[in-house]
Amino acid sequence: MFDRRIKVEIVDVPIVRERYDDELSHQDVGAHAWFAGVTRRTTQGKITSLLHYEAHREMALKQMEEIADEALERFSLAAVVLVHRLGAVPIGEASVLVGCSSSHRPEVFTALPWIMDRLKRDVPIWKKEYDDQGAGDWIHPQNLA
Amino acid sequence: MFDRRIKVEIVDVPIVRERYDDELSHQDVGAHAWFAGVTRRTTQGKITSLLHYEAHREMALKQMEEIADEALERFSLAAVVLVHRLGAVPIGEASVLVGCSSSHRPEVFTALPWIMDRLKRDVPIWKKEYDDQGAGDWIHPQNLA
Amino acid sequence: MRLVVEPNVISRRVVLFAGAKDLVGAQEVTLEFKCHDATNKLTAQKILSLLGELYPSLLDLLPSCRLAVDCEYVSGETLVDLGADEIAVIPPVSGG
Amino acid sequence: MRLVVEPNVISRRVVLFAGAKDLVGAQEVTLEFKCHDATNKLTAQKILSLLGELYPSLLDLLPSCRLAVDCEYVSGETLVDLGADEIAVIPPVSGG
Repeated sequence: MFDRRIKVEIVDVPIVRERYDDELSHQDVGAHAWFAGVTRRTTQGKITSLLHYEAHREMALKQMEEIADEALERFSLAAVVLVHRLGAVPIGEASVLVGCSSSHRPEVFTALPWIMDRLKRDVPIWKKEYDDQGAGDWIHPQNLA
Repeated sequence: MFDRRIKVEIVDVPIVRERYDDELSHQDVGAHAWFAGVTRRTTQGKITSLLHYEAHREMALKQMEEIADEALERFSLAAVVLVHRLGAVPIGEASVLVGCSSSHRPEVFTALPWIMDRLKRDVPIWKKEYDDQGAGDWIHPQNLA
Repeated sequence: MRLVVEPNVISRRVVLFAGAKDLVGAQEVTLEFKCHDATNKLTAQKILSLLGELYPSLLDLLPSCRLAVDCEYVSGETLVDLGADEIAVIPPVSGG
Repeated sequence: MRLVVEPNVISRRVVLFAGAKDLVGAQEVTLEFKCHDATNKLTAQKILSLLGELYPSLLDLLPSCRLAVDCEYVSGETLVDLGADEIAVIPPVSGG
């Protein structure tokens, strides 16, 4: 029903969501959904002052494209937007943006968390968490499949 | 953890999402999610040329506020935005916008569909669907609880 | 001497929306209720069925309509105070 | 005459990321593999354990790392062609 439409980007500047709005539009689309993951001040009571993201950039882009393509197919989406920011991401700013559109809302509601779960499992991007003393720790979750 | 922050509106003009972005921001928030329901060209093979929305405006606002308040509580959200447009909504434009934010993403992913389900069940707003011949039909779904 | 209790007749404005409004051809209708006591109350269900008697065009739609009193839904068994500010017929909604 | 088969020694660059990079103190390391046949292939698991022998600081992190060959993950049993363009150690990711 829809042409394949994905937009996958890795950026080194703040993510401006308005830039991607048109990507989701299509005359047979009835539902748009967006998710943005933003740096927050506290994680399990610890104060975060900054997150810093690094990636295997080429592989991350390839993995993000595979995820977007699979989501498009699996959830009959019209379009998928997947953007990740690298470098320093201050509190309140977005490190990741996911958008998708479909004919009906159940598909986009299922697609958003699926895309985020896959991104967090497979895309070679890492964050270093800096606390208020300026000490930085790589986050390497050990409990994932 | 968060102050009660809801923004509920019924508007008679196009919904401009950027106007509501700041409503979701909070330094302890890690997840923003948005849903927009837009007029699409086809419903079950039938061509739609226009949707026209009417409301019991005072009661609709009151119901929307109750839904936003309950979502805030139920899903530990930091903020909820709920906006519905009335009058003619052409193809590709949004009739409804839902936004919410929370510390973590599972809450916003659960809240979005819950808010939409409640809105579609209880908020006294009705759409008239105009086909390509200009004939209009009130939509009164009979299979809801 | 025989005491004849005349039923108390109350006029009550009821507001209609969407399909219900179109079927009746008016946003508001006025119902006259005969109340046999001074409570001025009727169940929501009774109000809806009186509407159906007066406006048979509504008969198909009414079973799926809810009544709202002063902007809150009431169940069929709720006793509605006919002195409320607003009584509204809410057909199945289709916002979103 | 006695035929002595000298093992074929191959140098191979391996790229490290995030915590693995910091633990070794370098983005790249060069491993020397002795291959006893001409296939120039080793399992991903073998490559990871050779890394652990050379860089004991990696021993805690390696069991949760995956190997990627030319930007695709490979399982532990996969035979990796040591002539691939890139072999990368991918510690558990934390994007999003």
